[in-house]
Amino acid sequence: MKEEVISVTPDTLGNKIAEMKKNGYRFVTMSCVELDSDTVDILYHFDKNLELAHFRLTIPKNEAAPSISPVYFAAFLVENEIQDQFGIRFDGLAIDYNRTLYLEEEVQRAPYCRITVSNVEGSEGD
Amino acid sequence: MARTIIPFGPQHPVFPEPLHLKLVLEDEIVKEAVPALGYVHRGLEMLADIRDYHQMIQICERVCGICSTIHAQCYCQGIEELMGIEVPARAKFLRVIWAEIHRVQSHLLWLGLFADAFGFESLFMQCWKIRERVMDINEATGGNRVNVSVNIIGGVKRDLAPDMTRWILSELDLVEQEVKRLEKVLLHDYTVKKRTVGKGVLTKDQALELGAVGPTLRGSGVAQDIRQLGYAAYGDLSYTPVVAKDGDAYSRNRVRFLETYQAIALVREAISKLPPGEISVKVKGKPEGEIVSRVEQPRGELMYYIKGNGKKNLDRLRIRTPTFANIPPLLSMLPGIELADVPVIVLSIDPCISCTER
Amino acid sequence: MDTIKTFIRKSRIKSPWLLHFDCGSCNGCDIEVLACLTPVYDIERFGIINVGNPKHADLLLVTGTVNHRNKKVLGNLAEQMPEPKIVVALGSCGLSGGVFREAYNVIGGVDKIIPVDVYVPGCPPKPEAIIDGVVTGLAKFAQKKGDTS
Amino acid sequence: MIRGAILVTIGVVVAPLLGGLIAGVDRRLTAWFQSRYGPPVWQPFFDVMKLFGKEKLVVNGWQVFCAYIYITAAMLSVVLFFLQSDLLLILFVQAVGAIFLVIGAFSATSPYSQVGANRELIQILTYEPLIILAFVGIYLVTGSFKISQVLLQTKPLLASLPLLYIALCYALTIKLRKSPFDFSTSHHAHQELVKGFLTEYSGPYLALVEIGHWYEVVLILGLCSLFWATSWIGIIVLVGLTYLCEILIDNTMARMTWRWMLGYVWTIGLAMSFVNLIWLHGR
Amino acid sequence: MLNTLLFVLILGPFIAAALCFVVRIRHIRSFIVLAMACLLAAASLLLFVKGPFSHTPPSLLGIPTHWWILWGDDILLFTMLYYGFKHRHLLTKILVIFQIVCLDYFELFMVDHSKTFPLFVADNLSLIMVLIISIVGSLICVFAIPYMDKHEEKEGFQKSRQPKFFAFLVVIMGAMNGLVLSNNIIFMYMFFEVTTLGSFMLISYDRSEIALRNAVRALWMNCLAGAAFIVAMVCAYVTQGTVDAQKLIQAGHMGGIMLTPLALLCFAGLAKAAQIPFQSWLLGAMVAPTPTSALLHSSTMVKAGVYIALRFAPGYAGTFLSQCLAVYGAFTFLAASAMAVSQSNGKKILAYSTIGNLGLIFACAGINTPEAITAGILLIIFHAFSKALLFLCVGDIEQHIGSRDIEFMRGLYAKMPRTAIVALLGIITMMLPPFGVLLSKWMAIEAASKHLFVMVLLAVGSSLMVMYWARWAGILLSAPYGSQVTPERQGVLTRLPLLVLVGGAVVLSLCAPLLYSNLVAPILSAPSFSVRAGIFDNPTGAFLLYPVILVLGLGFICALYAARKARKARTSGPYLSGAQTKDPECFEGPMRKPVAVSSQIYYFESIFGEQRLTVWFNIFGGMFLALLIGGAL
Amino acid sequence: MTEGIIVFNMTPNVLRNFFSKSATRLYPKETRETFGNVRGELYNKIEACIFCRTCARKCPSQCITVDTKEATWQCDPFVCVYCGVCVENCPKKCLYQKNEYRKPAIEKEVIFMKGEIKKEKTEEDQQEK
Ligand code: SF4
Ligand code: SF4
Ligand code: SF4
Ligand code: SF4
Ligand code: SF4
Ligand code: SF4
Ligand code: SF4
Ligand code: SF4
Repeated sequence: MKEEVISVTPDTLGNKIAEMKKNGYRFVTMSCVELDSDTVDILYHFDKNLELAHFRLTIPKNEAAPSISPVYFAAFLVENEIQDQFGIRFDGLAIDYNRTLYLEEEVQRAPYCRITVSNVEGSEGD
Repeated sequence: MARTIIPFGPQHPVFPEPLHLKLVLEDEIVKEAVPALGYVHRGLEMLADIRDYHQMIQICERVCGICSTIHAQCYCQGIEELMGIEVPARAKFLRVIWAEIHRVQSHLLWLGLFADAFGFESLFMQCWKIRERVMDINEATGGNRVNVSVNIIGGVKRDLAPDMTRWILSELDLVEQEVKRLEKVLLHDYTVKKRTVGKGVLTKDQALELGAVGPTLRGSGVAQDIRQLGYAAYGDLSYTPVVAKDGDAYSRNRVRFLETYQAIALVREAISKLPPGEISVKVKGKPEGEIVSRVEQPRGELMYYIKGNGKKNLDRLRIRTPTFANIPPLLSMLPGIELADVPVIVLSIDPCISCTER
Repeated sequence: MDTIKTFIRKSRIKSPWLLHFDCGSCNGCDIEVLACLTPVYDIERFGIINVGNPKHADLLLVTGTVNHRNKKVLGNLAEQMPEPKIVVALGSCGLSGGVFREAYNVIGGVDKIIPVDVYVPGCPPKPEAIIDGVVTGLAKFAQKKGDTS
Repeated sequence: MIRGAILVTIGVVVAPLLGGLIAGVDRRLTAWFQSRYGPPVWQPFFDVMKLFGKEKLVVNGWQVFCAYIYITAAMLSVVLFFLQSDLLLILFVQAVGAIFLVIGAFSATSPYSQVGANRELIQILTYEPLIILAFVGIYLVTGSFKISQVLLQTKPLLASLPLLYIALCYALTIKLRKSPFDFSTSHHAHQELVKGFLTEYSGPYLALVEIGHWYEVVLILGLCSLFWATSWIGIIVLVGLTYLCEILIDNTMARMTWRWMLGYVWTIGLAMSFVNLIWLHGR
Repeated sequence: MLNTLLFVLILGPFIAAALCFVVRIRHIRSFIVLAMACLLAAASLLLFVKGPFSHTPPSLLGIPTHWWILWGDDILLFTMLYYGFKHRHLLTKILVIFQIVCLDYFELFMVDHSKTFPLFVADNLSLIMVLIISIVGSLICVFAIPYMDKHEEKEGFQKSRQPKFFAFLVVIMGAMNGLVLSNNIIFMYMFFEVTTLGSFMLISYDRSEIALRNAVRALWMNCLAGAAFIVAMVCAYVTQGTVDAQKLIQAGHMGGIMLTPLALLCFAGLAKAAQIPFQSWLLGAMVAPTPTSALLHSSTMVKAGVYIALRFAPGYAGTFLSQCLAVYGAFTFLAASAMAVSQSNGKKILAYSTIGNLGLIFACAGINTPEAITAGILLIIFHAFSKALLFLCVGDIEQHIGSRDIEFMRGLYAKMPRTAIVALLGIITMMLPPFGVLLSKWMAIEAASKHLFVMVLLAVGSSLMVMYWARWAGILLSAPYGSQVTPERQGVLTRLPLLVLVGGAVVLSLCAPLLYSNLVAPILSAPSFSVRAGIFDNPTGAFLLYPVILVLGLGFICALYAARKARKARTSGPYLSGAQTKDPECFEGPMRKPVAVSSQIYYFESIFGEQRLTVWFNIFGGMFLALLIGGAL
Repeated sequence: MTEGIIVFNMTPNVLRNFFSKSATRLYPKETRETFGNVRGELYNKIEACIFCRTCARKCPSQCITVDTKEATWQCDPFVCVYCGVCVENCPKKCLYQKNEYRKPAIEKEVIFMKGEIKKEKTEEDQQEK
């Protein structure tokens, strides 16, 4: 990536995001990438006057990530999408579709987790 | 008190696309609007697993049938950047030409649908009649009206001969003439203004906070456009974003309408500066690393996140389309408006569900 | 009585009202369907009106791939159309799922859910091809028996 | 007696044919205004015949009932018109049909149909006073509400009722379901309410409604023709021009909302009617 | 014979009331009410057959009648005063005391009781009124028998208050009969006051706080009417030296001298008929059990108001007062119709509709041409039947579904098909041709066509009226998709009044030409229409009643037949954009949750909001009233 | 903004439409010649095909089946998206696209072609190996 990617942890994420908002950054989107059987990367992309900024949060699949939708409401859609596709849960979602944003019952597993299937059942949540 | 609860879509005559809203109304005033998505979700990002990174061009092009070529362009630019490929100058200009022709087509399409949303049938017909000339340009240059399929990694695969560019210019002159005749209607007509001015207001702050992009953002007074970055050949062309400040449906309409002129002007300029030379370079190797590639679609900023790992299949392809970004702003506009204005306001962000859900 | 029946038959192919359902298309096919309504192609010449309501429609034009969510909608719409009716599937997606048919949320073509009378290939099919498809469908339509009482 | 029978026949048989033809010509002209080729002028007849041949599909029996009452009332109002009966009576009989159509729409649970029905009521609310006032104008000129008296006039009514005629044209636009007033249902249903209050009518019952609509169109154009009833040429010119204007307006205006309509038509329309009436009164 | 009939019609109810009050056994009370209902109906018919008369009955128990009246009045007024004190309502106290003083002085020191003139005079108008009061009123009383049992059961009263309730219910009928038959305006006044007290007692029946408050409001407003009545009497006696209504009417306005009493009488009528700005008492009366509302609205009480206006109409023909009354009535018609549009409470809609229709009758009285008077009288008849029917229907529906809100009547057809149809017919007879109410409205509009302002008000008002009726009618028919229609069970005492009333509403409309030529035409100064083959015809216009009935009737039969046949057709749920679930009235919403569709009718709170409009309309109404009285002074 | 509020602004446009010929192409009565390089129906000049499977591999839609042993070339025209990738990559240039679009069909169909095995191998095929 051309721009620097700043690593964050679930604990520091909240502060960082709030700071971005204070500095007038526009939320672009988040990208989720499966790293291995247990962990995923969540990238947060921001933009200010066409300059991009990225954060990287690496977390285990079966751990809920903190939602940033209370700060950036616009994030609710992509967080729900990640819930659908990766089976990851977000805590404190502004509108929680509970893994029904795109998917019907027929699609049982989290489709974007190709490396393991085993963890999926557990991470599917309630 | 009892309220009216209406399913707005998935199949609904004012939206060709399966957009679904649950609307709760009181005396036709929207009290609550909750979207349901997933009617077009295909999961095409995952196709990167079974298609190689060249084949993905065709898939990306079919994320959307309205701005197909710009998707392919964004994807190709991303891969090129990852692999360090320098695209020939002529190809860059050709990409701009096709992209801007697409923008004209897309804006005309939208102007028509917007007119239809407020029941101005003849205006809808007129816009689409004009648009057919642009579709002809697509078909004549790319071989298909919709998926022109010109972008490949390393350049473009079709060239424009001089007599073709001359013909394009003459056709665009006609288009511009006809569009000019609609200016009085779309920007000044009493009934049009009555239906659009002050509807679905999104202030500058809201627009930024909710992450609006494209004409939705520029209609709220923010002069931001990815083309300002000067990707492809935009750096060599004179370009300043079109902005309107009121943030209502009318402003967004105004931005798109004026952008139509601008796009035509950009095509003219690009054709006049079109450099000679190759149109593509040969590609060697496989993409590795991660990249964010952005271009400006007719609907706004399009973003591809691409991660390669040196194999012919990409590790991750993620597409963030403009409508995806414009849905939260849309949700903030809906409560408090009249039912009759729902189509107008929904269309004012130029929604494309197919790319939102992919 | 017979003349009336013949007239009804004749009217049937002269006035097919259209319902268009975007079943997860990329918009390419959709927009081409819409283009058919507009001046350059003007399918109202054939008496076709885009009614947008299954209860009034004779002709169901489906574009796009069927997925798990919209298959129910597709079935519902077909069910709410009064007989006789014809179903025309448009574009590679509508015929088979096209480029997307291996995506995880794609079931395939329209005929996986409802019987299809005419297949119009293309990605997207040109408006001319859509008109051809409709005309082919109408020939079939005239044969269908319906309530002619 | 024989004359009466002929008039009744014209009312019952010729009116819908005329109405259908008008609808066909309307669609053709509209197409021309939009640079399209357009359907054949016989298209409405094909449409209706096709609908008669469709499967019967109902949401509930009351809609069927209402469709029949609608067409009966529409037919009766046209017959009364041809019998040169009382204008107010014609309006009221016509209202029976309009109201039953709304009742039918209300009887289905479809929200589109319900919202359409509410809007249709607002439309009725908007145009009824205008029509009544136009009739009062006619009364003030002729001294009677009977059409037979209108036909005895030697001067076209238009000369004394110009503003009322314009107000009546508002009502005409609403009744013809044309832009800017096509929000309770429109001919092609490209609107937020699908087909508005006709959403749940289908097949043969929709055909009945369509024929009923033809009757109504003939009736309301007939009412327009009264304003120049002194000569056939006058009638044809007036009605033809009026209808052409309607199509033009349809094609040059966006669909407005009912809130706008209620405010606009009631203020402008009622004001014009009132001015015209006061002027007549003062004469 | 005449004496007996008068006795039965006027005093019969009082006796029945006394019995009801004394005999506290349910079955006997029911029997008394039933018997009285039959007796009243029979007597009214007999009286009707006898035709118009002037008559002075012998005095009761040898005591001169005017003493009875004086005592009666005093008892009445002192009872009111008692309630005025009990509820600590100053205005009531002042008004009652004013009336006591005026009345006693007037009767004891002014009126020369030796002058003789017929005490009871009946022309066709009175006879029609008697018929309506006795038949419609009696049906309501019959309906009340099972209704009140259920009502008290539901409210859970410790002690039944039915004796008092029925007592006043029947008393009002007697009083009304007395009012319409009296020729002595002092009699009229007394009966007028009886209805005031009776309505007060009925409204306060539930004894809830709101019931008491509304009852007191009804009391003072009607006392105001009574006070106006007394002043009118005094004035009239001062100028004319008589209390003979006939004489007063014949005297006319006498160049304005008599206009003041006439205006005051109209004022009394307007207040009694709850015209704006007095509408609040009638709306408040809604808290009482439905039979009360039905009785007050359809055949008694408010009809006393319009009766007075119509009765004295010849007296003020051609005056400013008349003009004013016409505009005022039309204004009320419009205002009430507009306010009804914002209502979802079924009874309130009915109340506003009553106020509106009475306004129309006042407008007719004000227009004061034979056509207008015809319209007014016919409207009284048709309105009484349809309105009583609708109230009873709402009452019955409320007891079944637990709400009188029309939103909750959605799907009624599935639950109570019979009542739904009956109510639907009631609504249709209120608004559509070929039924009587519309026929009268047609006459009224044609009669009003020279009064521009009145005309505009009527035109707009009648469209508003169509609006609130039509949607209610539609809702009654709506049934959930594919629901099983199970006819409801009704007791005979509930069903009978409904059937008779709906039959009356329909059949009387068919008999409108007969009613007109036999009843109305004779009392007009000049016949307003020529009636031939069911066609009302005059130079202004023609109403082809029978032809219209014939064609619409045929259409109705075809429609029924077709609807029956359509039962065999395939059914399909409503169109829900293709998103319907297994339950065809739910669609799959966000988060895959089924969402039941629902619909609401439009109340236009922002345009026709009751509270906003009430303020403005009251101001306008008050201004009109001031103009009406002021102009006459 | 200086624009005034005017009604009926559409009038000149619709009147122009009214008085000029309609824009409608009367397809299918009148057909227009298609543009030169339109990507229409896909066919194989089977005589020239060497069954190298390049087309099958490159096709983004995976709708071509080539059987090297039986010498058959098969394409599902209902899956094909007419992108032209196969045409561009065919070493023998035996694939071509007509300018016309494929006609609608009532039944599902596949294009099945049988040729003969030729001995020579292409460069590209070897490269892939
Ligand atoms: S807004 Fe979306 S659904 Fe509507 S026409 Fe455009 S692409 Fe199609
Ligand atoms: S926004 Fe997306 S779906 Fe819409 S036209 Fe653009 S790419 Fe296509
Ligand atoms: S911006 Fe939209 S219309 Fe333009 S090329 Fe891209 S996708 Fe197509
Ligand atoms: S067939 Fe092609 S154009 Fe049509 S929906 Fe599918 S991908 Fe889009
Ligand atoms: S004619 Fe107009 S209203 Fe009718 S379907 Fe077409 S665009 Fe919609
Ligand atoms: S929404 Fe749910 S609970 Fe309600 S009726 Fe439908 S299925 Fe039953
Ligand atoms: S690429 Fe060409 S030569 Fe090779 S199999 Fe395909 S068609 Fe035959
Ligand atoms: S045209 Fe494209 S989709 Fe069709 S066979 Fe060739 S490569 Fe495959």
